[in-house]
Amino acid sequence: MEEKNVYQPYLMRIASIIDETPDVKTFRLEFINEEEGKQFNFLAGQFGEYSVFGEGESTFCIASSPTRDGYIECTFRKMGRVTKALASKEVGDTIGFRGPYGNTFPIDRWKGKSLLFVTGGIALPPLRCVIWNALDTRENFKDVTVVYGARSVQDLVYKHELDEWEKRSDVKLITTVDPGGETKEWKGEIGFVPTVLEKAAPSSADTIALLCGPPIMIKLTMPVLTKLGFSPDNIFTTLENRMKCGIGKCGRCNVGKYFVCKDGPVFTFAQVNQLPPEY
Amino acid sequence: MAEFEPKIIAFVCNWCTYTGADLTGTSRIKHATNVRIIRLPCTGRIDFMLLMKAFARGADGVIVSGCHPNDCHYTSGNFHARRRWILFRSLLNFMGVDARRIIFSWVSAAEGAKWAEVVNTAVKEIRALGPYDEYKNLAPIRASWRTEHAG
Amino acid sequence: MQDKIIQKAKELLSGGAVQVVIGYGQGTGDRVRAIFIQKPEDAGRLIMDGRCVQNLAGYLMKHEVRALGRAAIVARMPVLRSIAQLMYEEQFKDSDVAVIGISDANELVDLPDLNALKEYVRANPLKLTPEEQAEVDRLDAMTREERWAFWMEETSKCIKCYACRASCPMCYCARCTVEVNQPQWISVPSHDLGNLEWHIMRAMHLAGRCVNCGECTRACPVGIPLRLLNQRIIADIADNFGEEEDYALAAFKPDDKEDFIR
Amino acid sequence: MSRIGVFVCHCGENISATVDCAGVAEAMSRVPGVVHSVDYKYMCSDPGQTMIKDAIKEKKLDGVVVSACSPHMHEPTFRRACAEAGLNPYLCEMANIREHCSWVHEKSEATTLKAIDLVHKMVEKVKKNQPLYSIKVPVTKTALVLGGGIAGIQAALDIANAGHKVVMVERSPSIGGHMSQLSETFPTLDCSQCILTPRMVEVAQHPNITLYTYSELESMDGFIGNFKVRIRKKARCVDEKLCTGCGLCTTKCPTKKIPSEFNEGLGMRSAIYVPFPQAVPNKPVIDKTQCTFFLKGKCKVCEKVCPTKAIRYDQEDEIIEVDIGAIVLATGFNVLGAEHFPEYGYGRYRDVIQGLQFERIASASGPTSGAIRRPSDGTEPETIVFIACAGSRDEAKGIPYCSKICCMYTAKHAMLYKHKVHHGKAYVFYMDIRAGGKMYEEFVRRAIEEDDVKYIRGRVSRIYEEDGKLIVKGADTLLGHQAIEIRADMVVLASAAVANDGAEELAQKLHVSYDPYHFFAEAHPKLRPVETNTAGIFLAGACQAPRDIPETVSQASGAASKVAALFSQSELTREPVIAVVNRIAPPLYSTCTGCALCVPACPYQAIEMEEIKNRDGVVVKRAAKINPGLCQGCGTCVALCRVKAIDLQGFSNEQVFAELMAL
Amino acid sequence: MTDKKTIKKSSLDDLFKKMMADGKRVLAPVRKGETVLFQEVDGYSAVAADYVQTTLSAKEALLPRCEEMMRFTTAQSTVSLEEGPAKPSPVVVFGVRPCDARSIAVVNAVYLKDYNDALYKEKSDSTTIIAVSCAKSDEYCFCTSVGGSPGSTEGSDILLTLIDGDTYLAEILTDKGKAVVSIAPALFAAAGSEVKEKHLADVPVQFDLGALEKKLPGAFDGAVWITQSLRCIGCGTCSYVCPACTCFDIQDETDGTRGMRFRCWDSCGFGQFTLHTSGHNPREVQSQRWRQRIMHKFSYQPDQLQVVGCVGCGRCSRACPVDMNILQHIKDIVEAR
Repeated sequence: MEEKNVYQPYLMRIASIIDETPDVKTFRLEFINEEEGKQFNFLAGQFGEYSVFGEGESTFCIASSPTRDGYIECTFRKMGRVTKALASKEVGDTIGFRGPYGNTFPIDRWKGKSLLFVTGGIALPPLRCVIWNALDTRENFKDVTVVYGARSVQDLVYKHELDEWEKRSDVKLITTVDPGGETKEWKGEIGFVPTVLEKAAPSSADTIALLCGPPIMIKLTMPVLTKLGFSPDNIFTTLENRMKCGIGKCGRCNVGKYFVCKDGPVFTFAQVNQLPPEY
Repeated sequence: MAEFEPKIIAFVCNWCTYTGADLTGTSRIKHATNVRIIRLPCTGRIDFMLLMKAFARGADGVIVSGCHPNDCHYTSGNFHARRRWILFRSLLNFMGVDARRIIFSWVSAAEGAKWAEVVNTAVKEIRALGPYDEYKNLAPIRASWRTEHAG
Repeated sequence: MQDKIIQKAKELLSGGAVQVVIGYGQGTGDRVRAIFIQKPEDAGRLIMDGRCVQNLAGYLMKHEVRALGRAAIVARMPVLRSIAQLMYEEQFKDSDVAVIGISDANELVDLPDLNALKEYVRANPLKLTPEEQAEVDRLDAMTREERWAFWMEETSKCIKCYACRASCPMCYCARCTVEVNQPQWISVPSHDLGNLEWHIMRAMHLAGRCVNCGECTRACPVGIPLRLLNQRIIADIADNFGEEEDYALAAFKPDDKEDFIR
Repeated sequence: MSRIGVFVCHCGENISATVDCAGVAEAMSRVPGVVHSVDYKYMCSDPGQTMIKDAIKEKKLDGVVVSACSPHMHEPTFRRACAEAGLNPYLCEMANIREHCSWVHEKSEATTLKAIDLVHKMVEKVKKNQPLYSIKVPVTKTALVLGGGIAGIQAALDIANAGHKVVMVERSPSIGGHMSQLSETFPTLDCSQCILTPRMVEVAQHPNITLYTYSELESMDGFIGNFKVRIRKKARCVDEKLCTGCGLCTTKCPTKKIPSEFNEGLGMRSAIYVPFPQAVPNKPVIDKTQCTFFLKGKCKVCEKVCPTKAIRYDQEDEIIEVDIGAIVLATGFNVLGAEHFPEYGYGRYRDVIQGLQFERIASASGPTSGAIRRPSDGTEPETIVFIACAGSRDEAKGIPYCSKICCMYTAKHAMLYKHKVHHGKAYVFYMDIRAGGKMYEEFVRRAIEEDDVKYIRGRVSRIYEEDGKLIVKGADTLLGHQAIEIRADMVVLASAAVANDGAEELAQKLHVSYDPYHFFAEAHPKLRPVETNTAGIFLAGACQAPRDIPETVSQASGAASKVAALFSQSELTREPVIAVVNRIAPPLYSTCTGCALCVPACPYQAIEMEEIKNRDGVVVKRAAKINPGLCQGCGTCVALCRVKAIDLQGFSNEQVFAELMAL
Repeated sequence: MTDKKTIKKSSLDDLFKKMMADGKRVLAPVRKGETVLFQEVDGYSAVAADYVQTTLSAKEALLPRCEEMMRFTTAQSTVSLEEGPAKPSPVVVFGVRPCDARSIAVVNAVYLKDYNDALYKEKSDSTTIIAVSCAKSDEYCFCTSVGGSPGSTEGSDILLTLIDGDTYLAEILTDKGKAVVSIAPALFAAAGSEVKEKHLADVPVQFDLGALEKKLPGAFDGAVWITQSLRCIGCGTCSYVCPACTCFDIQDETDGTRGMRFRCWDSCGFGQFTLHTSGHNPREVQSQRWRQRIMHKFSYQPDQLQVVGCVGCGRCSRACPVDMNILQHIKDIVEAR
């Protein structure tokens, strides 16, 4: 019996494309080989390597929830060679996917707790996976609160889903844009995420916080969360580093002795605080 | 056996040689079909790496052509290009790359007939040199695929 | 000679003119290596002898070295040339660097500032030695096929460790062409094409800039005689364009040779 | 870019006769990213363009490749069509399968395969195209007219009358050009100076025209709407402000035996001279090569006699810098010199002259006051032989083209002669009579029929002198090459019109192209006859090709209207094909490494180094920056940039690379 | 129990020929100018003599500098993945030093843990290592300081030790080793009571590995990294010559519709190694990269994979263009207070 080449991706068909912002897209991907699709499983927080054949691979999280069968979704910004090539793909085109890789958010351990999601800009996708996972198994959790900010209204991703969450009574959504980024129609908050979070002052009692965003946002939000009573081991985040293999072999994504790809990407801030600043 | 049809890629400037080649067309001067023209604004724009890449891409020959000295639409692009070629040609030759496969010429917008002649001569010369497999096969993608298909 | 350098380094450091002196010191076994003297009392560790050939100019561009403050550098002719070229390329200002210059005749050269250095370099134009020219000629005398075989054999050893690039003071680009991937100009993998493209590209990018210090050849772990390529170009520039320009490829003469152009 | 539409044009049968257009379209439909691929008979026609527009809308195309003729032909057409359909025009590219394929190859599989390659490479290129936006640049509403002949005069007056400033530069001391030398003009035989002089005066007096005579273009920089020209005003050695044009200096000048240029050497002038009495400006100039003072250091007669003390021996050439928005080239032509006609004895026999000399002889203002006289002995010639095509249409003389004006002026000359010397005999040796033009054919017929000019179809093989007569030997090809020998008193050569001296050098200064005979090249022989390939530089008159006066005047007005149209806007939109140095997010800010080696390589001095500051205002690096107003888009810097930080919009590295990789 | 035999030096050529006849490619150290490189040979006569260490290690037999991972063909909207590279033919690498042989354990730990790297595994399974003990060493060698020795058998299939001018003691260590013997049993003789130890080079222990491993986790923020690496120029030589360095890059190349994906050596010494697309670089300067190299080998790998990422072959120090001497630097770290 021949061993499968771990670097050989699944072939995926692009089932749909959503233009989130001028340079952010969401792809829904379906397995071309249905057998592979049936056997495929993943958990919230995991990521994969997406291939454009001839251009290379790029790493991003699986943005859809493991509770949704039959497809995975990814959201990416046009940045480098591969993401630009990905962005030029159309519905029906074939790309490659390797994964799922990495650890997961320990959702099972959070049964009966409240969840607070704090995120900004293009960092929503990894949490969107958890949010839908929680909403699809809503009975397992108490309050679900989402604080999401972006530089401007145009930069908000998953706008249609934000609308949906807005309407739901079982999720509290607070959206905000940086001052100057609002439009006339904007009904959400205006201000930076830490400020908005502080104002909303969600309870930390029996609550898990999930914090993902640009470094500056994290830096300014952590003190707020601490003030609200969250302990570092109850705050989860995901780290990103440059990766090639995704499976702990190519050697570049380590933060100290941990590989983000194998030992991460999900860390608690209790862990992050112990790590050298290599991310 | 069919005659070897070399693949020749031409990098030409927009103002002189491209227009000259247009004149070849308007004058209906028939010539060999082997050359594919890539239009650039000026010979000064022609990066030596494009020439290298043409061979890697499977070209058997390359033509580089632009305005005659002093005629450059941009005053001096062709002078800069000429210096670059002097060194590049010499370097390639020094490394054993077959510099005969790069044909440099000046063809003005009025020299439709000369362009046809440059093309025909290039095709004849490159045909005589044969396919440039030595270079093409440096890339594993060509070498191994080719041999497997041949086998 | 060595004493004079030590003396000069001491002066520069104790007077506060510079914060670091880049020179040569004892290395492993009988090797010498670059050392960075920051205190006058350490200046005695400086060495100057026939082993001190590494081109130290590249260190002037290194972030962590620059962070030490104004530097003085022990500079033989190739280093002086590198500094002159780097200045022409606006990589540092006069005030950034002091030089402890050493002539080809092994004399301390008084170069109070970098303008003096430029003049000195201009007065001593770059030429291949007869031995170097002979080696270039030896390859030229081969048939094209022989040269191809020679270079294929040599470049087949290349592992793309980029020691040639890292050791070269002129290879300071923020992002090397080989790392530019839109489009991917140079084939990255270390196969025959990738290796050949890399070395052609590097030689061309050094055309008119290389100072013939030989660092690439010395640095190469697998012994590829890379400097031959640069020497061929140096000779070509001298033969075809003369020596007056700072950068031959940004200049031209209306009557440059064109016997190869139809 | 991934929703590409491909439109393959048959160009009637121009393409489809040798290329399988449907096959090309079919092949393209299989290329990844192509969502629409069709062929059609005339893509540039209205229905053709509508097909493109409809497809852009219906298929949401984000790139278009029109596979048809040369982009030099129809790129603007199709880009406009795309823009009208809401697609950025720079997302449209043309594949040239006509000039570069169907017209130069026979019908064959190879031809179609080539066409497929040519289209495919443009498809790959267009995938990498970026929307571009044309650049606005201000327009300096001053025109430079180079040359003060009838072409320049007409253009200058038209532009000036449209309300724009004109700077006219004339190389010789007076404007007027060749037309001022002519006696009468065909086909109406009105006096040349009579119709020209008023216009010359108008130029001199027009408030919108600044005239620099005895001046030449020194250099030109810049680009359409924004040229900077330097004019060398040669030292006249006369203060033009003080000089009243009284002419005392010219009459008193002791050096008088200098062949007059205006009279084509048939008359004499002094060392300080006005070329001809009606000269504009009517101010003398000292010929330093002949003036005794300049040659021997003493004389100064003119200074002594000048009533207004206007002589300035120490005057130096002056360089005048002017900002110019458009340039009209009207530098005219010259006639083939004596050295080209040894077989006719021109230069050896004084009575063998060329056409312009005959004009001077026939002119009332000429050396003989209009009487037809032999230069050698001043006698009235009984027999004159006119030789047409002297040099023209003669491959051996390197002039395969027709000089166009000779047939007509030769008929005129013969006619003028016959009108003045009624008993004289006029013979014309000709190859063909080309009299296309209003009243032209009638004019020639009149010479033959009414004035009894003998037309002999044939070439003159030899001319020699014998007993004071010129023996003209030739053959009449209409009479079976019968040998003909004519004993003539005078021979007039209709010598070929050639490009003016220094035309090549001037073209190089102006970056305009020229043909193998150094006539300036028009942008398109049919559709853009008064434009050059350099935007903002236009052509008028015989500097482009031999022309007669009516043609010259109409072309000059055409050029003037182009200038006026250009000046009707205060801003000009320029093609955004320019180089750009990238700027990216911190901490890199730009991949430019700041080596500054591109700076000296730029032919337009468009690159400078810019200090890049971080948020705190600290200079973090220096990077090249390109002035979009100065950059002309040659791309020399792009090829030189090692880190590929500079790219050329429209011909970017990615675009060119993609093209190459498609082959 | 290790099977001990002897083989005459003069029989090695025969052995080579027999192995080749058996369908194996034989790689051995060959002298090229001033370098000694592993290359395919057609007989023992080509093998270099008298060198302390090869310039490049033998890892390329298992981990080529540029290795095809897969190939693909793209069409308008479909992709087909094709059979990867052909199965590697059996290889015998002769003349590997014991330190290099030990490095295979490091590579195994990286490539076969968690995700089994089939590309590597196939090559590893089809490769037989015939190591030769070190009779000589130089000032760069420190195998004994990292748990090895000039006669270590770890990782080898057969270890040869020259016990007199003409005779090798052959320790047959694995089944692959036995298979080699079985190809040419006649060339091997039963070994006597010879012990190899007295024929080995003397490589003194230079530092206390345990102390180093203990010290490093707390040394992350030390100034030592900057002082040591000031002269480091950031090339990849150390990683590329290192037998235990395994980091790689992945590169695609296409020829229009056909493409290949390659695994290429990469080095933590390069600034680009960790550079994010955004321009952010977690290891921005050379001192951080130098620290990564030492930490990875002497702290992270022992901690995570229970294997020291350095076998003390000294190649990196020999090859370094600027004389970064790893042994000296490690000693300095251990000895620093």
